[in-house]
Amino acid sequence: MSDILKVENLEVVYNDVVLVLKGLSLSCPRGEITALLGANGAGKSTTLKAISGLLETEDGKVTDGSIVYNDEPIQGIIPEKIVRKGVFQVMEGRRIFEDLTVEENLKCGAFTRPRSEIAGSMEKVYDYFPRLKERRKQLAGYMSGGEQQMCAIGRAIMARPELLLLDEPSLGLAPMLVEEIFDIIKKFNAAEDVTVLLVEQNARAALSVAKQAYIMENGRVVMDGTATDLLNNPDVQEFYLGMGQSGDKRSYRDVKHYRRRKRWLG
Amino acid sequence: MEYYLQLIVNGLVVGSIYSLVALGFVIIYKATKVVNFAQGELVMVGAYMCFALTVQFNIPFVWAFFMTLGFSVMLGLAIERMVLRPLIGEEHISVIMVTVGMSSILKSLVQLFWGTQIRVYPQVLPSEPIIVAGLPIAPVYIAAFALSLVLFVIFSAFFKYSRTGVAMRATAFDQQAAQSMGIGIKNIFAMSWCIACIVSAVGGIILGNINGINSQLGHLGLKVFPAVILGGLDSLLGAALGGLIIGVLENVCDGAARQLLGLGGFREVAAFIVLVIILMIKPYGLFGTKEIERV
Amino acid sequence: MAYLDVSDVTLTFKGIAALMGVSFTVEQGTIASLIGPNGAGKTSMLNCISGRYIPDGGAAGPCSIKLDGECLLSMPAHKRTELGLSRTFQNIALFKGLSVLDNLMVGRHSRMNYGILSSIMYWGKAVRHEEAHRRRVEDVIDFLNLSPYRHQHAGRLPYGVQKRVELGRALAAEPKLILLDEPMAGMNLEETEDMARYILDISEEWGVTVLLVEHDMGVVMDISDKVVVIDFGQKIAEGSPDEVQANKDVIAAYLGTEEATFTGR
Amino acid sequence: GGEEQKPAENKETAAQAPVKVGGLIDLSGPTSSVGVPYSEGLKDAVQYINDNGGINGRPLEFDLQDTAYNVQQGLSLYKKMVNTDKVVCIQGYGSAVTEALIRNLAKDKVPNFSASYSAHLTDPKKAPYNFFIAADYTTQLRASLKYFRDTWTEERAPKLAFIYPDHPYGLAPIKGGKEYAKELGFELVGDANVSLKAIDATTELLPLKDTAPDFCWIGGTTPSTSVILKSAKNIGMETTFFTNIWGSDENLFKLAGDDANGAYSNQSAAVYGKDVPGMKIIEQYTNGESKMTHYTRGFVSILVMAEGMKRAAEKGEVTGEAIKDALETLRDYDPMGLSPAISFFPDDHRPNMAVFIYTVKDGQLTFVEEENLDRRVDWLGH
Amino acid sequence: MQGKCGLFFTSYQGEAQLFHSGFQKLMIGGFLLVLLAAPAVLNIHLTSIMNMIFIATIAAVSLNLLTGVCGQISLGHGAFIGVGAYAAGQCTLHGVPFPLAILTAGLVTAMVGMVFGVPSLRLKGIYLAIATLAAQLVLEYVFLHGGALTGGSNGLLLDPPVMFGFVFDSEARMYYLLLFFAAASLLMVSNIMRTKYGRAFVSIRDFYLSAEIVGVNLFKYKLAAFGISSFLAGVAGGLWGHYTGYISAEQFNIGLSISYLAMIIIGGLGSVLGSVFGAVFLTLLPELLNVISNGLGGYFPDITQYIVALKDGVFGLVLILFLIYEPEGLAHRWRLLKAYWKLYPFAH
Ligand SMILES: Nc1ncnc2c1ncn2[C@@H]1O[C@H](COP(=O)(O)OP(=O)(O)OP(=O)(O)O)[C@@H](O)[C@H]1O
Ligand SMILES: Nc1ncnc2c1ncn2[C@@H]1O[C@H](COP(=O)(O)OP(=O)(O)OP(=O)(O)O)[C@@H](O)[C@H]1O
Ligand SMILES: [Mg+2]
Ligand SMILES: [Mg+2]
Repeated sequence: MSDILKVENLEVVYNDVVLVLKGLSLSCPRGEITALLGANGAGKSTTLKAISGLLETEDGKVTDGSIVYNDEPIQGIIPEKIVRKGVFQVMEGRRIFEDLTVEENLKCGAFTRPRSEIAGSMEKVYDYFPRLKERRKQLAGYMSGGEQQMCAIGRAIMARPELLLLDEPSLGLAPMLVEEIFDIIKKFNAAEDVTVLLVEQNARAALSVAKQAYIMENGRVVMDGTATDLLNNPDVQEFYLGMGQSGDKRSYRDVKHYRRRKRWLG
Repeated sequence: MEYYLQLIVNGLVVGSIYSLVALGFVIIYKATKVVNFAQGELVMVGAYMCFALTVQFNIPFVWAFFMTLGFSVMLGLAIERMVLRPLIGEEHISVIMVTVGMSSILKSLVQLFWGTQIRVYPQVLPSEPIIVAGLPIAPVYIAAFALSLVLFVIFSAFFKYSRTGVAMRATAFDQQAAQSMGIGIKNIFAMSWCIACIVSAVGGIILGNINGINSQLGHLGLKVFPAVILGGLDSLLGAALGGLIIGVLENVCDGAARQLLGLGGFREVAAFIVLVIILMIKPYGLFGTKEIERV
Repeated sequence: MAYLDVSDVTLTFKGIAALMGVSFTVEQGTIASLIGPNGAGKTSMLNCISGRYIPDGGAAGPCSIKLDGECLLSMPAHKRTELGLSRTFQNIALFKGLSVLDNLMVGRHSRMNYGILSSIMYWGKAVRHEEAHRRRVEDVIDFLNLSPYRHQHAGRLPYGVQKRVELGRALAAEPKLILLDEPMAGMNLEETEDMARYILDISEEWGVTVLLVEHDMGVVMDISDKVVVIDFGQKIAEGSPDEVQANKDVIAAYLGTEEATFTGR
Repeated sequence: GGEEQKPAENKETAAQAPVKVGGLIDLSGPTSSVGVPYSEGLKDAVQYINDNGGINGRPLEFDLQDTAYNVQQGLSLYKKMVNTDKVVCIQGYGSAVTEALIRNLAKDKVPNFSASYSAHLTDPKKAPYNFFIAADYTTQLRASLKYFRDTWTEERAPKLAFIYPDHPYGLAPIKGGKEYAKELGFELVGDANVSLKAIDATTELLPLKDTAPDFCWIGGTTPSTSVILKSAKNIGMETTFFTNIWGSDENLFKLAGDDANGAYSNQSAAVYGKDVPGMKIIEQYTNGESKMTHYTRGFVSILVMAEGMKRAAEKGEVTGEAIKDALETLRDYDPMGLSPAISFFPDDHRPNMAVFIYTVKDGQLTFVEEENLDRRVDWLGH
Repeated sequence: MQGKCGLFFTSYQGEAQLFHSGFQKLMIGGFLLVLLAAPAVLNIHLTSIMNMIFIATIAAVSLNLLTGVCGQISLGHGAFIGVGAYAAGQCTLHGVPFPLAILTAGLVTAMVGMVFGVPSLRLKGIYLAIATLAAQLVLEYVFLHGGALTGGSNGLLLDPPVMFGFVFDSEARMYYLLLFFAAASLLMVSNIMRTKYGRAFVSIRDFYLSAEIVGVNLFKYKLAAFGISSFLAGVAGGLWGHYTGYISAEQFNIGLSISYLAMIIIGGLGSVLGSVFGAVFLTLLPELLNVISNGLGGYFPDITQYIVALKDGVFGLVLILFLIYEPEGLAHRWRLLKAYWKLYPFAH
């Protein structure tokens, strides 16, 4: 089974000074969901931006390594070209166009698609998110966080990507919605056989949908394997799933004043 | 009372010019969130270009007209590429000042090529006035009026229904997000500046037919602010109506001030005073969209 | 009598109702959580309490929001701070142009009272106050382990730290009641644990009353003494974490499954 | 005039130290469209003086600078010229800068020939070192009023209206003009303000039209005049318009076309091609390329200054003070017919009380007559 | 407040001081001495340029407080300067002693500024900018139609300032007067910026919503910003009027407001030092251009008119280049330089 995306020892520098990715490698098997976990500032978003080409607008540069998509290198290509190749990123923090209506937001999602498709795709989005249909004519800016997240993912659906890059889709969502969204991601992945690279803080939710996962710490992959392996890995359990030694969830009340920080041996 | 009626009609007449220029202004703002202090100068450059082609190279007007449009496209591209692209995503005041800088550059270029003396246009429109409400009106103004109406309709539709138009608005709001949608923001910006330059050039040509042109034509840019702000920066309807309203306001306030208070030269300030009052009641103008502030 | 007393608050945005007759109380020194689906109106509620929004009816009629018996609605937002109310925001709202230190100093704004003249001269009262308040701020900095960032511009800090600075700014105002809007959002487990620890300390050591809005059920259920659940602008449950977790409506509207408490992390 | 000197003399005298003159002209900004031709007149005249023996052998050195309609710029340039470059005389231009300089001039004892012809500059008590070579605005207005009164045939009193921009320059002559108009028995029927930037004046003219004035003064610039004429035509306002020297020039026909016909225009200098000795020289220096009257006035301004300098040189040192005193001895000095004869008195800097009255006929300024008023003391400075 | 490397504070007060290291104090002291000695060596023209710089500095720093620090864009600052000029002028014309006249000018302008600042409570960004533009035009109108109060179209002629019998009637004497006022206003603004007012202003600029929640009274502080800024503008105007000796409406037009904005942009928004840099730079620029154009004019006499045409353009060009390549202004460049020297020779 082939990998649709292959990232090999990627190095990314911001403003020519901050080295953020230090030789990161990962690959996404076609048609699967791959999760990318890691602490704040580890470089998850940066990785996605490097793939989708959005780094340039942030004065970031790929200084080394390669990004191969469908067997062709795509680093250094401008974002809109990459989108046309079928790679679509849902950015961290929704980034919806607040003074456009929901419908117009979705239209933008389909910018690279033929006009004929739009109506159809939009119906599909409304099937996934009935909530959006009610609010289609409302300014997106006035919707609550959850509704906005739906809109953001809706835009991705409109774009009919081959490879979907999701950056923290569960950010600020209610538990039920988290599940709902992840279900939809799963459905979407299955129905359209879209490959998904999923960045998450919510390790449990991510691992529950992902086939395999990578864990990164400041700019490097420090661990990878199938979701099930990771779920059973004691380190992961302690530092990403918050379980005590006994294996059950540890209470936040009991977290001690002094703080421990596990250093991974990468 | 007939006096005031005439004031109003005449106000509409002059206002139609403001509307025309204002539209160009709003198009830029809607598509790039740039507050363009160089609008007047764009108009001026367009006017001079057409002047040069028709008078100095005596090319037939129709050709000259289209060549001017072509030139405007190039100008738009140049401005976007050289001046505004580097400032993508800077704060309000920086962008304002960059257009201010642009305006003085354009001004000086015009002075460089055409000097400061007054230049006169070939009359392309008939000069026989048409009577409206007992007030004779030069065809130029009718043309301006019609033109701004057409532009208004076209661009309202464009921004609302066409995918490019929507994309423009999206880009104006969040460039990076727009990029992630596969929208080529550079093209978008270039395109919107071209459009704006074309609209301005047309405005300039019409202006040139009113009282010739000189290196001070750019002042009109200042007069247009009340119009766009009154209407609401991002509203085409606002620009169109705002222009007319300001035109009327100027006239009526000026007339009233002279009749009732015996004040002269009130025209210049009248519009602005009324504007501020209206803004205090509607901070985003009559039709401007309120910026969304959620915490 | 309850410390924070919210009774029958209604808020509508041109027709759309964000809150419909919501009432609840928070006892002094406790941690209360306000939870509910996205768009339920949690942030709107905080906005009403902190004075960003004015509930329908405003100060007229029976006072719908009381703090320690005083009616909040009759006073503007900045006055409420003097009364001992402060908050953090769902999306970070720091003063990017100011250093962490100055952000916290602004936090103390409502506690400083010296005039423009002495400020212009930087002389007399101004100097004394500045120094005194600086000491208080340093306490907060130590408490939140912000010392390494003291002089850095807030805008350039990592996400997690910014959240902490915002908490610090709220604390600097010496609040009696602090409103926290999703302080854990977007944080990894470790930072979440730290944040939880801070909140507990604030409540236990500083004796500050806390009203917490959070989607991380793990945290909410562990640290709060009381949970209020709203959905579509209406209160659907109120009680101890265990009661709420068991409440059918809450599960249907918000938690989804019992497991949900666990999806927090 | 020393214009008959033979080239032979220049050679030996060229070596001598030049007489420095500073030029503070608006070469850019709102007033530059006339400032530029005016400055050309200055430059050519300087050239002419130097070609003809300069100031008794010493060449004029003319340092032309752009004041850009900006008082600060003007002041700063002035200080440099006077203190660093040690100019002995200034050729000024706009009203703002001229007004701002009055005191410095008196302090530094440097004469200034301005092109701002405000009456109060002619009172040595107020502005001892200010000179100019055209009748002041008020006098110009009075002169044409006199002319119209004299040529008025009907029984009833002629009706008069004033149109002017709400601007120092526009307001300057109005008060004095109105007084004299009453004195002459005009009936004043109304005022209107038309901005210099106006693109249409219908609104302002409508009320005037109802008062049906026989004569209408337009104080403004050529573009605003043209706007007024067009709007007047547009609303069918029948009256005789007349303007001052800035209010109409050769551009008027270009701008207003036929609508300009019948309007009167005050000029203080000969229009290009007029058959006077000075014009021959100008034609030679501009090799036949037609110039506006502003050019001619610039030319005259230099001639008069040079005359003063020559007289000063004959007495001795050419200092600003000496030039002033010398100028105040001028009596009916004729700048080769380019403008009415000029005299200055220690207590009266009015160059003359005369204007050339021109009328616009099918695309030309045609000379009507030279109107002369008597030098009334009560008019000095008003 | 950048992180100080190699600099330690034993007291919070020490840290709050304007100039930290003894070296810094030394530099400042030396610089002041140079300034005091300057008129002895400078010729009158250069001295007059310095004087213009001092006035521009006061104006720029005051605008910077309002626009750079508090984030309220003002296109009416030129007119506020004018108000000060006329107010001070009227005072001295009516025999009020000069220092008092300047003070009055400041207060009057502060009043006017606050009145025109009221819209800022509802208007933001460009909408406010246009409201201040309205202020500019309205005030210009008043200047022109103020009758006796403003001398209408003729403007006002003023005598050189007199203080305690001492007449400031030469460039050099003016120099010291203006130097004093400039230094004083810089100190004043620096003080504001390190106390609660300054912080409140910045908080309004950066995030007025949370500023309000933190306890900043937007109404009070926005008006305060307008008031203080206008006060200084009034002082600058008063000095200007008495320095040039002539006040007229055109002097205080929109162009002036624009050039002050340009100063603070080029110098650095929100930076006291930046205001100085901006004032110096933009006052020298035209002088520089004059020098150049004269130089060239010497070689090709006919190009003067082209150079004149280009001057405006050069201003625009400089402005744009700064915005593109030095968006944080000269002050920022200066900071980098200082940081470099601090670490020298270990800088990399
Ligand atoms: N535009 C930028 N310029 C400079 N540094 C940046 C920029 N964007 C990110 N960084 C830095 O790069 C590092 C990684 O950032 P990134 O956003 O990829 O982390 P992340 O894993 O996505 O964290 P989070 O979970 O908070 O989203 C962080 O230390 C951040 O400070
Ligand atoms: N300023 C506003 N104008 C119009 N509608 C608003 C405004 N603020 C909030 N709303 C609406 O009120 C409802 C509640 O919004 P609110 O932000 O309080 O939800 P929330 O409970 O905080 O959701 P989340 O958990 O996603 O933050 C939403 O439907 C939102 O669209
Ligand atoms: Mg991220
Ligand atoms: Mg919320």
